[in-house]
Amino acid sequence: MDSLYTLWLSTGLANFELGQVIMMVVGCGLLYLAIARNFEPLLLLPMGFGAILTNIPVAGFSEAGGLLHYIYYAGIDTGIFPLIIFMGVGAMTDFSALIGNPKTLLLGAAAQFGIFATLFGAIALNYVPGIEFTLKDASAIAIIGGADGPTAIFLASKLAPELLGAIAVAAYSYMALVPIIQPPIMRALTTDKERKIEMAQLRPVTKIEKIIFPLGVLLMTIFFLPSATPLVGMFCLGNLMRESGVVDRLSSTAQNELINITTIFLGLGVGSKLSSEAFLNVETLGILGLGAVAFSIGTASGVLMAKLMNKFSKVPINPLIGAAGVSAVPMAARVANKVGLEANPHNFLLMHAMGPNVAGVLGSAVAAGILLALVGT
Amino acid sequence: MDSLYTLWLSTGLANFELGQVIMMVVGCGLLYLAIARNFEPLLLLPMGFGAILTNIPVAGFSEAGGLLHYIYYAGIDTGIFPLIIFMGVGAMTDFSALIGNPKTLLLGAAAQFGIFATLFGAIALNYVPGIEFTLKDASAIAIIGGADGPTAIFLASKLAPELLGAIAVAAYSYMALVPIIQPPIMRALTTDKERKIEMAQLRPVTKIEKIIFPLGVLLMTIFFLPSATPLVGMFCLGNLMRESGVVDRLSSTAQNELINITTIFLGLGVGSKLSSEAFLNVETLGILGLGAVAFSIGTASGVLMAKLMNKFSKVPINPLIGAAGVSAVPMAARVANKVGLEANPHNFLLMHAMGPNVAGVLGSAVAAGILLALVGT
Amino acid sequence: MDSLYTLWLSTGLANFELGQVIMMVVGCGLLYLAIARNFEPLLLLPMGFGAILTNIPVAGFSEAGGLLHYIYYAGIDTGIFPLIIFMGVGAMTDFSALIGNPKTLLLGAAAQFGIFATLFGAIALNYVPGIEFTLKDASAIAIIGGADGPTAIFLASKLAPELLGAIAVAAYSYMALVPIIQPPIMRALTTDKERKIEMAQLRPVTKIEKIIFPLGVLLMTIFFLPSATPLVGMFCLGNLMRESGVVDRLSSTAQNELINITTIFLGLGVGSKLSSEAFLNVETLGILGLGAVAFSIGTASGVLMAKLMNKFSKVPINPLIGAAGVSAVPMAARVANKVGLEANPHNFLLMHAMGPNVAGVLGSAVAAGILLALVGT
Amino acid sequence: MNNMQQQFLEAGTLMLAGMVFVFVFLSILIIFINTVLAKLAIKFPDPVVVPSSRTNKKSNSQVAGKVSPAIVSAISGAVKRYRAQHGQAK
Amino acid sequence: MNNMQQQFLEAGTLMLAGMVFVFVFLSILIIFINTVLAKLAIKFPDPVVVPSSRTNKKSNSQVAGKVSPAIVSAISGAVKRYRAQHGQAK
Amino acid sequence: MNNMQQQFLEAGTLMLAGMVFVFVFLSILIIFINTVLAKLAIKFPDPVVVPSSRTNKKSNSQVAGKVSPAIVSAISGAVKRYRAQHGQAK
Ligand code: NA
Ligand code: NA
Ligand code: NA
Repeated sequence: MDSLYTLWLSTGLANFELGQVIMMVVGCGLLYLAIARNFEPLLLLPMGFGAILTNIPVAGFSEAGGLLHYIYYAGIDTGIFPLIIFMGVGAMTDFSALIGNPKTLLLGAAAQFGIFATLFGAIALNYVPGIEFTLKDASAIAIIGGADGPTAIFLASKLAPELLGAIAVAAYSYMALVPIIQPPIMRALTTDKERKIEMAQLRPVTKIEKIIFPLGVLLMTIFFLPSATPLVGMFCLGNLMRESGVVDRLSSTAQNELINITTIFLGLGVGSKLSSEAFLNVETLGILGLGAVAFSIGTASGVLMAKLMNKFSKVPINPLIGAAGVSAVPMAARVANKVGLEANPHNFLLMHAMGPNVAGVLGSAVAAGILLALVGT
Repeated sequence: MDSLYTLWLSTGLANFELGQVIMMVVGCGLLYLAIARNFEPLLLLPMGFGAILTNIPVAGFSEAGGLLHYIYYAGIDTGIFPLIIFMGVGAMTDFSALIGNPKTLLLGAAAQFGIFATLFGAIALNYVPGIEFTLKDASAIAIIGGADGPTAIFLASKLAPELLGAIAVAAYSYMALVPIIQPPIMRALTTDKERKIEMAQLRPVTKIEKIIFPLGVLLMTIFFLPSATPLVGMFCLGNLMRESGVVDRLSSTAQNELINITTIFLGLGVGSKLSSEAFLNVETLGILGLGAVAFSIGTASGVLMAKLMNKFSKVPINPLIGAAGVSAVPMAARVANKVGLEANPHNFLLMHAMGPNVAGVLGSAVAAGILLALVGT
Repeated sequence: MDSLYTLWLSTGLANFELGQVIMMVVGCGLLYLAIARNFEPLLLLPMGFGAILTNIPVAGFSEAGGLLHYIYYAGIDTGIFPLIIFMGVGAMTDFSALIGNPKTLLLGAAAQFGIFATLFGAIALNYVPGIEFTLKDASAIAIIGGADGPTAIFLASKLAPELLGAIAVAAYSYMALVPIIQPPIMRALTTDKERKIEMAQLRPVTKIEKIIFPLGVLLMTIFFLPSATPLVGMFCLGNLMRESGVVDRLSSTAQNELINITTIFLGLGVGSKLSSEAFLNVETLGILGLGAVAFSIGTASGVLMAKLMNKFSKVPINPLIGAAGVSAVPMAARVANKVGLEANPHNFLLMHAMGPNVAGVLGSAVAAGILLALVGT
Repeated sequence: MNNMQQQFLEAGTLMLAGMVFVFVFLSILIIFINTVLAKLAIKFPDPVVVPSSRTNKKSNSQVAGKVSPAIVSAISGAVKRYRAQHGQAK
Repeated sequence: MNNMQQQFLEAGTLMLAGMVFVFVFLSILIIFINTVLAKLAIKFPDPVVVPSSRTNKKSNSQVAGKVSPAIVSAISGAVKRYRAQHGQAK
Repeated sequence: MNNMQQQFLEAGTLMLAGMVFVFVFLSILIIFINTVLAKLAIKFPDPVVVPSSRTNKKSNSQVAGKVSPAIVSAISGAVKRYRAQHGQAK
């Protein structure tokens, strides 16, 4: 009998708190988005699962000695996991479209306005009773506007670890929603004639350019923004492994097994921050709300920048590719292509949109570095 | 001369102790079983090698700063390696046969009697002078009856780390011996007519069932047995990655590179516990003896349960598949198939035996959770 | 304005020191050697990149909390990374040529004279003002003569961590230069007639020999030189996984994904030791100078040993294969083959040179063990 | 009551509690499968894939006669990977 | 000046400094591409690969008719790896 | 005896001890190969594989004419893996 009573005391049923139940439902919601709706499943599936595990009473997954505790402190608190992911993403990225049409970097720059506008918005949310974001918190939230998962996780783990869960959920959810959020904004800000603009074929890019490019980016980051070098450096390492052509086995491992292993644990670790104390509050609602705004502003900024450039440039730019500047590689580029095809069935913008798309990744990493340098101390 | 003397003092020959020599022979024995007899080579080869390395005098593999010391404390003491293996096994497991014929879960339940009978036996061994098993020790030993390597290593690392080496050796050796231990018991407990029973074809299982199943198992474990959630949770995560179909690259990595890397280090780390102090004593003999009994009882329980179910069920069950309830996936299912074919050359039981076989994995994990909950505090 | 000033203070430009700039140029030089000249790119590319990252001002890659700091202390200071690499190299190594012609072990032994002569040379460098090598330093430097990267990194991390960067740079650079350093020495020490010697076909080697060989090597190392067992042990584990044929999936992972992942981080970690304080001094020049001498002496010793053996052996040995005794697998064997073909276009020495080549790996590991045993305490 | 007796009592209680728990747990799982999963299976059946004999034939003939571009690219990918894996690594 | 006002001021400064910096940074990158990389591209053009129609044809016929040894070995490698990956692992 | 002299003495001893040890060690290994391994090779020869020209021919014709199911599955596996590897990952 004693034994049965001990067993009962050790059951989940006897120990559940309401917050834990709600957070498990949230975790199941993330699994649903990942599996049924195909929302960024590579991260949301392990993240949703981690959210369930971390909220199991008695089991202690995120307490000292628990699996998620080890994962979080070894891989996320140190920043190692997002950096490894970034190296893998670098090894997957082809900068040809960007080097072939460097002006698209300006589109990637403009789209970062989504980040800084969100920062403003986060501070404004302090008017709401119960929300009290410091400048660090606001900066970590703002990076959602960068539409880049690893960058958001890296910055949040440095500036506002207690908001990491909500920020990661918002970042990945809105990245998955890009095909829904962007098109209306793109259509609203462009005329049918603009959307029909056909772009000149990209010039061919030589091997030497692709090898020197990541080194040049790294060098500039070292000169002007050392605080961004962890992100940019690992990204450039991955890209250099890819383009150098002499370490194909390392490049392949970085793009496949290493990034896969890290993604599983990154997802679980981020999920472990989805505890009820950290997530079930009005601040999370604020973050989720700001995320939608951030993406919209970033999209609009990119499109408007492209329209502005068209006033000065001899070579016409289809303003739709400006929307790809928010990063969210390669989804945003595909969206630009799709909206372009609606207007002009012979107009394939995909390759042209890849330029601002990868420029957006660099732009977000630079923005993250600025925030780290200015508010991270 | 001085230098030569220093060199001599640093040789193994000048520092060997008898126990170390014997343990190296044990390590070589494990290598022999792995290589020449194909006994669970994936674990026994690195484990045997680890046993040799840990017993090298002077080298200090398992002392602070030594390679095996790092491996053991980072991966096994924390429980991380067995959990990663369990995730990979989950990603390899197809529950179709179980979902298609859920009654076979009862066979997997019955076979766990091997565990609890062994627990009783381990306590009884305290009558032997020189053996003094606590209830924790006995529980860790009993899990051998679960015929599941990672579960045994996980539980032993929590309840009785000093017995880990002997328990792992026993568990994997007997798992490899399943084709020798089981058939006589299966034949003794069944009539020729029973062995000839043909089973109805399994109903087709839909994708949604296979996706919801691991979540349902996890949910039940959370409700009733949170202490089993590390094992069951990682297993279900692997299975969900497999069945969801949206993260194939993660599932593939979990089933291949990640489980391979972890297996190498798990084997080495477990081998590092095969020191003479921990292994060369009468307790080890007791553990090895109990292991054989545990497997036999588990096998018998499964077969008898199937016979009992036949008395009540309209759809006939071939009692041979009850033996597969001990887990030891997929060996035990193959044994059931083979013994079945001897009696009836047209009777292919393999798919039917996979049901109790994977049920046995769940059953052992549940049993491990119960032991952790009741004696692990 | 305040904000802009903070931003300026955080730039690299405002914080650069001359030493850092020079070390970044050194890092770029390593990248150039790796990418443009194909000098051991698998290690020199990440190493050069690591050298750049570690010298970025403000970023703190190698300070507590920095990425390279974690990598170095987790993987190199502990010795884990070189040992994993050595396991992978073992899984890639085929000892057939050595077992088929065991006399070639003497060539691998002779070539280790390069190590011990360098040790003498390193002590002699103490006459140079500003250089003060202890016996530990000298031993760590000497191992460059072994022409084996992981062995050099392992020994340097134990005996002289502050010299690790320079030693690794020297070791890998000269290994890449083997096709340039060796041929003149080989030609100078042999007559045209000697270079034309054709060697008898190797006897076939059975599977059992290849399985027992690594175990025999390990056993001898245990008996006579336990301090070498980390290196030799992991090498033999890899080789046993390869030859046993029962754990192909582990062997494949050790040869591919695991060694690739480790190589990336090993390179970065070694590169992190290329700080200006540790590298920009006269000692580094001494190390680089000694490295060239070490390789030359090792090459000459191997060739001369082969000539000596020819005086006593009935079966003729082409002295060119003696040069392959320095290890640098498989480059040195290819060089022997190439120089041999120049003298006799029908003389394919590649397989024969693989014997001393892999013997050189064992010889260097043994020499490393001796140095550890005698000066490592 | 001496020590051994008490240990046996504890072991016996564990055995009883454990076996009951295992059976109850897995029995609930049976119910779960028979109710929840069965209903889900009916509600969300797998999409029926018509095994068009046409495409089957085509894919057979592809293999027998000429090879489709996808397979060619897979083969060339395999060749590439093979080479990458067998490059030098030390 | 109250606290909120100061926070807005800080956020505004951050926005201004940040956007200026991002634009300046990426603009310098444009200049870098248009000068350094463009020059490099001219100085070190990619080696021109003559797409010999002969070898192309050959490789086509290889696939269609008989398969080259490299492809055979790649296939057998794939088979091997496939088996290795599907062996038992627990 | 001054310090440098002593260091040279130590280095010389190390050189001597080291080279002797390396030679002794690898010489014992030669003996090991010539005795233990040689005996093992005689006692446990590799199983002789009869290179049946029949199966060889068959496998050749398989590749040239039609492809065996194993190869088809390997190819389809390669295609699958190829796709999996090139899916989105960020
Ligand atoms: Na972005
Ligand atoms: Na079991
Ligand atoms: Na060597």
